[in-house]
Amino acid sequence: MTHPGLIAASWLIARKDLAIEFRTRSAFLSALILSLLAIVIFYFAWDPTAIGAADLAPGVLWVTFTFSGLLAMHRSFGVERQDGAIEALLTAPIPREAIFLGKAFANLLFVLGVQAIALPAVAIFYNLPVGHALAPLAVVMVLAAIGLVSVGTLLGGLTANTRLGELLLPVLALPFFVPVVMPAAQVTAHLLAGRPIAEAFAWIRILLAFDLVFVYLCTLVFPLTLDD
Amino acid sequence: MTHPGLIAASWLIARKDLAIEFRTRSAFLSALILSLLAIVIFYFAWDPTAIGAADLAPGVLWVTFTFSGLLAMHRSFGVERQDGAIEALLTAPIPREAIFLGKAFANLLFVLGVQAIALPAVAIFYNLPVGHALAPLAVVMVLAAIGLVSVGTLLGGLTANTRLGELLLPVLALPFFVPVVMPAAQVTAHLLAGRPIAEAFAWIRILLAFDLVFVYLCTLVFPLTLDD
Amino acid sequence: MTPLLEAESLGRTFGARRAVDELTFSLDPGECLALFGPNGAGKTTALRLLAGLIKPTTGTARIGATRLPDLAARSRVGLISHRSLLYDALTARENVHFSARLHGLTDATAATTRALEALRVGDRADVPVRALSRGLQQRVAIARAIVHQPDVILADEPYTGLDESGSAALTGLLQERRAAGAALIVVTHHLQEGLALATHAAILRSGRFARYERAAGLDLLRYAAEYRELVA
Amino acid sequence: MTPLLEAESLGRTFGARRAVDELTFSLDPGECLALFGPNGAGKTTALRLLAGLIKPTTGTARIGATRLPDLAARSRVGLISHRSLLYDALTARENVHFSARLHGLTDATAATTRALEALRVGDRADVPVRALSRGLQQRVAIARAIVHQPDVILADEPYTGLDESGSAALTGLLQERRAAGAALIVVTHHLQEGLALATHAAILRSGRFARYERAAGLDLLRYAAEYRELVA
Amino acid sequence: MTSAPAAPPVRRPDWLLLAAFAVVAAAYVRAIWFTPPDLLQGYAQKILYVHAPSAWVAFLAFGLTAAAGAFWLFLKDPRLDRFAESSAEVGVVFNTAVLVSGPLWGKPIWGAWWVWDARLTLTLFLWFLFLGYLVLRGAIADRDARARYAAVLGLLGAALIPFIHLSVYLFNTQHPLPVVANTQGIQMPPVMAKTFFFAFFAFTFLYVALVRSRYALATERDALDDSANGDD
Ligand code: HEM
Ligand SMILES: Nc1ncnc2c1ncn2[C@@H]1O[C@H](COP(=O)(O)OP(=O)(O)OP(=O)(O)O)[C@@H](O)[C@H]1O
Ligand SMILES: Nc1ncnc2c1ncn2[C@@H]1O[C@H](COP(=O)(O)OP(=O)(O)OP(=O)(O)O)[C@@H](O)[C@H]1O
Ligand SMILES: [Mg+2]
Ligand SMILES: [Mg+2]
Repeated sequence: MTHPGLIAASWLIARKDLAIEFRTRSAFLSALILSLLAIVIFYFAWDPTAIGAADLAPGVLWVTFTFSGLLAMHRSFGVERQDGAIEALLTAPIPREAIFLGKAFANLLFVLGVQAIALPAVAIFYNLPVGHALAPLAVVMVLAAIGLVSVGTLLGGLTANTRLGELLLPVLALPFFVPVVMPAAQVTAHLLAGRPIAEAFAWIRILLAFDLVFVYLCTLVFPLTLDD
Repeated sequence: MTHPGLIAASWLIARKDLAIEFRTRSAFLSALILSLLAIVIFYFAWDPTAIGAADLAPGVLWVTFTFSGLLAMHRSFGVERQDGAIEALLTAPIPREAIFLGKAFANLLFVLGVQAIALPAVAIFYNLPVGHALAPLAVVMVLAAIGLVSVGTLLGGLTANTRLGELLLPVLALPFFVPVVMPAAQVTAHLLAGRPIAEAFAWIRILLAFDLVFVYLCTLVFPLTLDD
Repeated sequence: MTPLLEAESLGRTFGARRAVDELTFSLDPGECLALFGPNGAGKTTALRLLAGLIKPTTGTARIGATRLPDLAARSRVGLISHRSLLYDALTARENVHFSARLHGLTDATAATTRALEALRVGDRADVPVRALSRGLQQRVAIARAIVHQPDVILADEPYTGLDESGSAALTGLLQERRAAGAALIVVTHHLQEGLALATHAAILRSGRFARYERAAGLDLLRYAAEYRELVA
Repeated sequence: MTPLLEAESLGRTFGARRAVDELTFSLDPGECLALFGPNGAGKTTALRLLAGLIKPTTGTARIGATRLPDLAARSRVGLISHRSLLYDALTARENVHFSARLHGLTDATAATTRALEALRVGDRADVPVRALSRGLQQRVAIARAIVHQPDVILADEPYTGLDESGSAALTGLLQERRAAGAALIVVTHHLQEGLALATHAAILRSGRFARYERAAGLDLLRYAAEYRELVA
Repeated sequence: MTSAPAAPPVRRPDWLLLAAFAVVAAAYVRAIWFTPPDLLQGYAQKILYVHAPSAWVAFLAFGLTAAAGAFWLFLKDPRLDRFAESSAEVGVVFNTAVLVSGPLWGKPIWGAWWVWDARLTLTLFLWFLFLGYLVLRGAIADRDARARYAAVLGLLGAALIPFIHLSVYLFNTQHPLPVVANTQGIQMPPVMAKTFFFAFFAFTFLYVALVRSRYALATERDALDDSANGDD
């Protein structure tokens, strides 16, 4: 009987989370429908004669991702709180970082799944030619998703912790979203506007940097949000 | 000892909900975060040379409200589920409609609260002069909020009892938001463009009709979503 | 005279599982039924049916003349569930007061204080329920359930988590309500605890009464032995 | 020989309230402490401290040589909390199996089945926990807590909601672990229940030990009487 | 207490369904070989004979689903709920057919996959309603609750349709579409018209047949989990 290592434990937790999600397959389906709906509804929030679809798409895309992402993170800790299940994780002989990584990973899959559907949807409904920029877009989305999820999972942990949830911490976490989502939105705008990818490289490099920093930082900070 | 009437009971429940919300600001905070986040994202995804602020702002505003609204509705029944508190309401000698009206009212205040902060935020970010159209804007917002909240609260109750909870709510609710968000956004655009509100009466009529129909309908069917 | 609490072939199935299977019985004012039975026998489900919380699949339940879940019937029932039914962000006082108001008490504040005192949590009444220990929460839960002095009290393992003084307070309170003409059902796994109050005793097994009798003549040890083999 | 479980002036305050006030004691392998005390005395907090769930404000707790909340220490503790610590969307088996895996059991599946059988819920192991009655859930919760055969078992009112057979199963299980050299702490409000297992007995009052002694020589009735006046 | 699951009844070929497919095939043979291609659109226009009838069936299906739900609320007849379920599932298929055939057609004709025309948008949201309806059903275990919630959602959806149509219509009239769409008014030579209506008949027939067989499935499933262990 040896304790599972960081990776093994994280994987266990991720699998458990996904199991709960898919206990009713519809959990993921509804996340997809949700993002589709958001995209469609937003079309009507603007005056199409005044604004070209291509100008809106990036904002719409990223608001949608952020929202469905936050939903996932919120959910992933709601599950733990229910009957104090989180305490079972805390008493288990696993590094607390594993809890973060496990949940972050589950959330990442969730968000990526949503993106995989949302992007084509935007392309069709806002009839945008994304084909030419697909590869760079995909890269940006994955990078941004990683950042979004790492910060969001941390935030989820904060708000799920009743003690901290009542403090202003959630608000304090807001600024950390901006540097993740903002470049993503800008690059997307660049690409959809058909501008050369070269321009975007700078942004992508920034995104990469943010990911590295935030994944590391959040993993580090997360345990602090748990122990009481 | 006489049982409280419909209004009295609704008021009791609304007050209780608000009291809880004030204790644990978590929901209101996350709603604010979301709103600000949406505003920020659109701001950075925005190419000022292509789109005028006055064209972009209304959409941003209403996208924001849609999401923060959803959050409110979800919260409002999450609170009841925690230690089975909803069962206390169900065993109490009050008409079940009161639960709906009470919660809807609390949610209404919640959404209006978010709006009260989001509107100035948008005005500042996109430096728009909203002053001149404040009164009609307020009217539209209240009308729209009523629509969002009535349907949202009902569906919130519905989904709270399902296995999917917060994920399902937006899926069911968003289609119902179309006839609310669209008119609201259009009217807002009118007003921000400084055009006379008279042009937008058709939209306002739709809003009014929606409110009347769905407030009534939802109050009517809500009890069906409770008794097991 | 019509019984205060009446169940007529009351039944509830979950999927294919008959949690409660056509129970028929009635309690007059001042009567107290001690309801025993193994885990999963259907005790909680039975109480939830009688509280009008879930719909029966068969039969009906009545409080006095009115059928559940009618408003008039609900107003006379007090349910002590095994969940606290409290808002843990609110204080004990706020929780109980809210319940009192919902039941239309005119002197809600006084009634609240009285109920909290009766369970000896008056001194902790103004901290969020979340910050209370389990036993203290149970006391608040009980206070919430009986603040409107119900004619029918349905208690699902009400002694859970209570210490000596808490148990004493609860027993006293139940006796008092009984003397005032209320009908009680007390679910518990401790025969002694249950029989102390009871005028009737029943054993539920897979949704049916395996036994139902007056408690008066019962000898605890004999009953315990018989219960054990009945369940085994 | 170093004790298996050791607390050194272990204390925890919530705001101004000293929930646990500088407790110092230790248990050797095969010892079992029955921990009594009124509601709000600090029993649950004490167990949560010993499980490494909350940080002490004073003092330290050790399992064997390693300090809590070190990983090596946590791996040897099993906590039966008064919340189920289960995911109610998952089945009993999935819950226990998950816990087994988290503790790095190589034969997780076998261990899971064994634990569930030991608590006699094998036949209901494959329905979502949500659909189980309270007592059945408690059995699953216990199975989850002991599936990795911990050296230290911290049981917070573990008999809650259990029927005769459930209680018997639990008692048997605890005795077995004790015989295997585990150290136990059992919190309960029923002196008899507690003393049945105990090698030591302690009474906690507002965070401090009011009494702490060997259980061997204790006479139940006398002890009960003294407890009552001690607490009053 | 798990009784043996009922043996699934032996499958007989579903003659009605086969017949329906035959008729649809016939409609197509007629559409492709015996009906002249559209002057402007050429063979692309053949899509019409899937497209429009599917749209009609989709709306029909939703109407009947909502109606069945509404009636269920009063009659509580499980058959109504099963019908609603079947109709919804079949409807979503036809609705999807419209949403696929439409864009396929639109790309060559309009040069765009999608146009925010009132009729299109309405179809799209109808599809969303269908999906939401089915997901909701999938998320509820208890049969009665499932039927009730579904009925409620159906009612609301029915009330929503006109609002969506109205607002989208207004949206478009206020500022003309970026791409010219003309899905208004059907002027076609009588041959085409005959084929067109034959196709309508064929698809409606297919709907009936599909619902019938899906209904049989639902009946079977209910019978199955009546005999199965009904937890969740
Ligand atoms: C309410 C649902 C719908 C109905 C009843 C419907 C019905 C029809 C009818 C009768 C026509 C033939 C009109 C003509 O030939 O002039 C048509 C054409 C067409 N529809 Fe639809 N349709 C519906 C939804 C859709 C959707 C969702 C799309 C998706 C893009 C779509 C795309 C088209 C296209 C591209 C044409 C051929 C272009 C044209 O004739 O203008 N329709 N539809
Ligand atoms: N919501 C539900 N869904 C499915 N089955 C349920 C549900 N609630 C209860 N059951 C089943 O009904 C039976 C009776 O449950 P109930 O809670 O009434 O038992 P109980 O007598 O209260 O047991 P305990 O002594 O453990 O509290 C159990 O087998 C339980 O699994
Ligand atoms: N999270 C918390 N915040 C504030 N106070 C707390 C918290 N948890 C416990 N307390 C307080 O600490 C004291 C001890 O609580 P604890 O739960 O340990 O008591 P206990 O002995 O377990 O009582 P019981 O027998 O009712 O379970 C109580 O007064 C309680 O109100
Ligand atoms: Mg029970
Ligand atoms: Mg305790």
